[in-house]
Amino acid sequence: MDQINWHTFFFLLSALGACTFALMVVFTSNIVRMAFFLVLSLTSTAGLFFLAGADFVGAMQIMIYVGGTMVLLVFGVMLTAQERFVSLKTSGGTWSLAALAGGALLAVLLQTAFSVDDWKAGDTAQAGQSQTTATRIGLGLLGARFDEGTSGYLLPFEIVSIHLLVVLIGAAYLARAKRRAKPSADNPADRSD
Amino acid sequence: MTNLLTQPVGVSHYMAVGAVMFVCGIVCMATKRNALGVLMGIELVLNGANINFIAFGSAYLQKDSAMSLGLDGQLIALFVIVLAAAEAAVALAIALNFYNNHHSIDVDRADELKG
Amino acid sequence: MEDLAATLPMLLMGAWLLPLVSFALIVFLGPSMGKAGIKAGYLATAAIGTSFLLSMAALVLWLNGHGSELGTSHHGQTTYYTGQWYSLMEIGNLKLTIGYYIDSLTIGMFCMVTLIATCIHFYAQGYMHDELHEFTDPEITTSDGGKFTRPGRYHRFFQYMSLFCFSMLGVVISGNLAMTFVFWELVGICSYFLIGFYIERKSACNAANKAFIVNRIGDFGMLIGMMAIWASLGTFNFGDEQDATGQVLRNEQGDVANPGIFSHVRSEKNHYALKVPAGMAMLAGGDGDHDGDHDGHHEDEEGAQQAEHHDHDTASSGGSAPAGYYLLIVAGLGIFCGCVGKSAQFPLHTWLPDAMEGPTPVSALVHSATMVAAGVFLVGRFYPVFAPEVLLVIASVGCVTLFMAATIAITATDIKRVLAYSTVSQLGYMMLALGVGGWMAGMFHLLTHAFFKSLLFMCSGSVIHAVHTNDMTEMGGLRKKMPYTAITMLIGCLAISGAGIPFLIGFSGFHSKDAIIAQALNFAQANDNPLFSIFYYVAAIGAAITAFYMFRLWYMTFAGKPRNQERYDHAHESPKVMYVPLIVLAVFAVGVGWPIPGPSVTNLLEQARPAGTVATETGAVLTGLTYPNEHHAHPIPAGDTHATDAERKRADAIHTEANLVAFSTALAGFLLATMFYGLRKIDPTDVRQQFARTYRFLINKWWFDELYDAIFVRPVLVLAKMISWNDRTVLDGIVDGSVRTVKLVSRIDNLIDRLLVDGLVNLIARWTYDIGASLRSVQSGKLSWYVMAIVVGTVTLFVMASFVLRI
Amino acid sequence: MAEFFTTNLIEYVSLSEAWATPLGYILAAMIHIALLLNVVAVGALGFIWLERKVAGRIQDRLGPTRVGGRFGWLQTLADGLKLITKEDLMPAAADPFLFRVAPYVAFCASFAAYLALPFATGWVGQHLNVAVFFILAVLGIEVFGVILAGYGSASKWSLFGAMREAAQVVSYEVPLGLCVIVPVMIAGTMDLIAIGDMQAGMVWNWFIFHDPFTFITFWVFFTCATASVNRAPFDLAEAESELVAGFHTEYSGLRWSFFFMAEYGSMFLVSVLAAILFFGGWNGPIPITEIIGLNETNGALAGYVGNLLGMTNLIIKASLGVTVMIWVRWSFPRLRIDQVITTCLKYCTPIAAMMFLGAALWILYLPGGLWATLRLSDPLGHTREAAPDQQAAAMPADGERE
Repeated sequence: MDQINWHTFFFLLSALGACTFALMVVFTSNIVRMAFFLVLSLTSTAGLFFLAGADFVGAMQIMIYVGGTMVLLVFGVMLTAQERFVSLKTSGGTWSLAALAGGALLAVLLQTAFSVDDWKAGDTAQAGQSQTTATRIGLGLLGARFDEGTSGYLLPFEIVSIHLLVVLIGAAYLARAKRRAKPSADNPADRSD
Repeated sequence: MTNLLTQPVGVSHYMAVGAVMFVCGIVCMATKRNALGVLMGIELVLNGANINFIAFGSAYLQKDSAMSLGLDGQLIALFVIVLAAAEAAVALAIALNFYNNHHSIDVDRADELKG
Repeated sequence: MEDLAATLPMLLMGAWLLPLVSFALIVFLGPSMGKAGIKAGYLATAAIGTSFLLSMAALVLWLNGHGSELGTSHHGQTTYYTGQWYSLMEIGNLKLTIGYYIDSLTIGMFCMVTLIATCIHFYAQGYMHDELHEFTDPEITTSDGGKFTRPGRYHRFFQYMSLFCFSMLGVVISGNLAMTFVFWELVGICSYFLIGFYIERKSACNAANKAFIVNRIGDFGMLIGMMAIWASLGTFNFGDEQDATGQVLRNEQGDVANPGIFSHVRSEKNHYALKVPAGMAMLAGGDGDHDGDHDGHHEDEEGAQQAEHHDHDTASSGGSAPAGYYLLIVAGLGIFCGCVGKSAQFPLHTWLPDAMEGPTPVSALVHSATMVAAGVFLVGRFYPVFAPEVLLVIASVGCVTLFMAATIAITATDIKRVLAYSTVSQLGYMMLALGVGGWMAGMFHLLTHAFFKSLLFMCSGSVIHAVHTNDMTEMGGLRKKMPYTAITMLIGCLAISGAGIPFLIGFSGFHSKDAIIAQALNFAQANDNPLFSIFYYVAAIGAAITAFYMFRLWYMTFAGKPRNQERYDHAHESPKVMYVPLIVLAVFAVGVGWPIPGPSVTNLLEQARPAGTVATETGAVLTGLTYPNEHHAHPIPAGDTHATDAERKRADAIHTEANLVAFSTALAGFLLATMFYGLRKIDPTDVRQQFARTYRFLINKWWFDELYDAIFVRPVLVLAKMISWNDRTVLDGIVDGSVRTVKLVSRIDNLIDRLLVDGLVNLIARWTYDIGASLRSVQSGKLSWYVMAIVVGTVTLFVMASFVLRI
Repeated sequence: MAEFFTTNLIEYVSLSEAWATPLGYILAAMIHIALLLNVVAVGALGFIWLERKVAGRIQDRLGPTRVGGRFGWLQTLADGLKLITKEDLMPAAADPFLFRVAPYVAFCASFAAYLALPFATGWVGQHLNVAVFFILAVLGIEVFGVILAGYGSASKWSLFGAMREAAQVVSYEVPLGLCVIVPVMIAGTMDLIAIGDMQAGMVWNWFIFHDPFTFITFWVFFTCATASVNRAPFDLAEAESELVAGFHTEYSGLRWSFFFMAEYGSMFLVSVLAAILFFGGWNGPIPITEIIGLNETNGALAGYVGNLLGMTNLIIKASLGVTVMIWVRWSFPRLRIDQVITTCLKYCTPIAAMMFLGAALWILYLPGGLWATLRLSDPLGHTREAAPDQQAAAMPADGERE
């Protein structure tokens, strides 16, 4: 019996987690459970990132996606979680059509994934000797790529910064409590803004 | 059939996982009626794409490590994550606004502009 | 030493930038700083006070590092530190940097400016308290006859004061001419703001404009000077480039690697004697390569002969002077032009008396101690570059200013105007001193004058604060009501008049004025030309007039009986925050000039003396012009081995004569004033009637304003009217005609548009509408359909790309 | 350690290598887990007792006195036994899956963060290059447990608590992250071991004394950390005066105690983090172990003893932090939710941002920090050879510690 490749073992573990929980996201109709499974799926994905040597991006994934975005999403879920919206049923026709289209896409993607021989196996024995990526990523974002001698991503970085600011303002503007001109008489709950 | 556990993994395996997540996201977007469910589908799609970026950026997932994207893969993944967060914030704001105006979170009810 | 090179710029930069920080804070947060911005005053005061402490620290460090060299006259290189903090831009050769040039003059000026400014800030907190609430301006009546009331502008006042201190310190510390110019202009704009502080008053508005515009005239000359220097020397830096430890950078030959302006003109190789720089000679058409061999004014005979020889060669380009010498003169005169404007010298002096429209602390800070001093300071800083001919011009201008302003001051009755003309006159003294070769004397007088003049201004402010008028004819007898103010003002008067015991000790003005008169005498003796004795006589007479009008002012204000009982009854001593600064300044006005051994002001300044300026020099164009060694106007210390016995004897004689003359003229002025106004033995009105013509001439300030009005203002107005007429009839006619044409064309165009273009557009629109109507059913509003459409589209594209197109 | 077990398993138990390797790894992992679990569980035991004693003293009571003889030091154990024996209740309307899983999520998140937390040079569950970042990230997951608990309980009190928690934690992650960046920026690495080692030496090498900005940053960090682990005065999620018990209203017994352990675990975690980031980690105010030679160069045993002392040092510092949190809890009234958010967005975030900027400029213009700069003008004659370790720190050596 061959030696078990531990990298592969952990990869399979994380991949299994990521895929299973992604599927559970699809097949759960309860929106809160969907969010929970999505968290697990994203955390497993972070594990995949760690295994691929991208520790900074993995930590980032956990911090921003799981700690930030998902909390935000769940927050939204709770704000809108009235009984009738928690589990919205979808018609069977939509399901079958979606399955058909998704299956076709999956087939195409998997065919592509395994079409190149060079991609089928890597040299994961090096996986243990990862080096710090955080410093190099930081430098890359600030415009210096010492590993390749090319210029980095300063402009995108700045654009993203501005973008985030705009998003922040925009989101605050969109979600602000609106003062309605005339509170509708038939729905007293409307006045609570 | 070779034992999967004893073989080193490669970009292909990552791409397969990415493909599954991507398709899950697509199906999620197509089948969920809850606006936030659609949003979760989008997150899945973005993550599926991110897995590919990371895989191609990894130094040891391909036979020829010179073919890897290097740090670019991680940097782009980083941008995707950040933009996804921004997108989520805006989408959430839109969803809440929608909920405020329609008293519903069902995206199929948002059809005032249909032809 | 190397520590000094690092710490001094740090300290002084702190002292320099703190007022800027205060300014910025007040600009953004001023109105919200406490009630009506009262904390702005605290902030500005704290900032300038800290600056003062930092300056003192710098002084202590300097004395610690260089104190051992004090008091020894040196003939070599001046000790200084220079460098740059920040490079604004580099275009080709042109480097604009924020740099520093620190010698003992810089540090002395820093201490003086920050100390006086601190006192004035304290003082202003009391003086400006009216601005803390709604302020009703007594001098303005609105169009409906009512009083004009506006919100207080306390914080704005301190905001400008802070900016002003920053600018002034910038001028002092600046390490290159370009930076000097920037801060020079900043000083100008600050004075514009401050003079026009009561912006609603027409007179203040006019005065501010006048100050600004008159200064621009001078600055235009300064720009010419800068251009001449940059075009020929290619550098703006004063000093030579240094390394981090304050050592001058040298190339392999041991020469200075990157010389500054001073080294260009007075190079080390040439024993610091004045020499036309190679760049200037080349620019003037001379042969730059041979310059070092032939040009220059060597003291030795051989050099002189060679120079003469060279003169014949280039007779066509440079007359009797070496090539480029005129360029040197142009540069010097240009820079001096700026100083004329800023220091209110003849003929640009008219703005300073009008500038008294600003609040009194402003007058004290801006128009006595610092801003006008900037001009003199720059002359002093730039001294190595001035050719003897330029110095003669400086001396003449200073001499005229000195005399003219002093005579006007005799007749003025506005207390602040007397002081203003006195300032102009004293600035004239400084220019005169610099112009006759008394670098030390001029700088010394600059420092001492700053103290007693700001003191005098603040005292006058205190008086004005008490009686609410500027007019001395309504004052009198105030010394009983305002003892502190009266005594401190008396000290100021004694100081400015140069009271003291001959050969021994006296108020600060005694020592500085004595030095000026001695050097003027020295200069007169060194030149055979009797014309040059005028400087000496005017200086001596000026001293008498100064004493006269100062004591006239004091007697009219404080002595005798009240002339206006109502104002007298309301008068009161100023609050503590106002008179304590007076006392502080009075102490300095008394003692700042004392020739104590060791770290006295003179010894400190002597350390900053530009290299080579003690040597005897002669002019190249006016060959009869000789500049004697300034040290030879004072008793030469026994240790100085360079001096001959004859020189020693002559120096002692000059010293004795100057001392006696200074003392006796001042005494004469004082006695005369006492006769007129103190004891009332002579009635001034009699004298006035007797010399009615002269009196009218003086009271109208030598008709200068009227002269400028006739020469410059009126022609401009007439020209403007003509241009206005041209605009309205000719240009407007053309414009109206073209409008009519355009209207016609556009009507035709309109027809084309509606028929042809609109028809086409409508057609396309109809097509688009039809297509849209047929496509509307696709937009179902179902998100899932859209998603699936995207997926199906992607898969189709992929299948097409890989199986059909086989990319 | 895994290699040690593997070789021993092959040698003494005569297992084949195919089995020995995984077993070795599993054994090593279990030992690590057991050690860390002890820190969390025993720590929580101690801190709950401490909390009760301190609270008692602050309120002029004695606190627990009886159980376990003097001082009631076994009180927590007795409580724990009681909690284990309690009935595990669940509301009928609750979402059973989420209700059950929520406590584990909270506890696992808190516990998982310990994975990357070093206790001395090399004493760490898993040495990560981005340890600081990892800890913050994993700690952020803890909020999920709270939110799921709040939602799954189907109780409006719980839901309110969960909503507050969500808003609060997401907001406070921003200033917390900014504060952490300041020492990370000074150290030039996110590796906690490297950060700790960089502060070795005398007390002024601690990052809190590096410059005025880090000094202020620490206080902001501590405030935000208090808020992000839900301690009073920021414990809006369980505000018992308004929300009964907030998100854990419906919990009882062992599940409830998991929340409790998670809270105390997180408290201790952020305190350790603060100690490492600002207070020199396992380095004492005076480098005694270094002076008497208790380090690896003098043999493994010396290194072990030195590390043990360092760990004790670190735990004492962190316990002080926890004590301060307890002290604060019993001294201050709870804030309103709007005040909590105001504190974060209007005060902590801008201050942290300014400190970040200030520290960055400080590093840029005063290389070597305050002390190195002061030493420049030191009258005793230290020259201006500013901190060579600073340059060494810019590029940390990786992967050679373990």
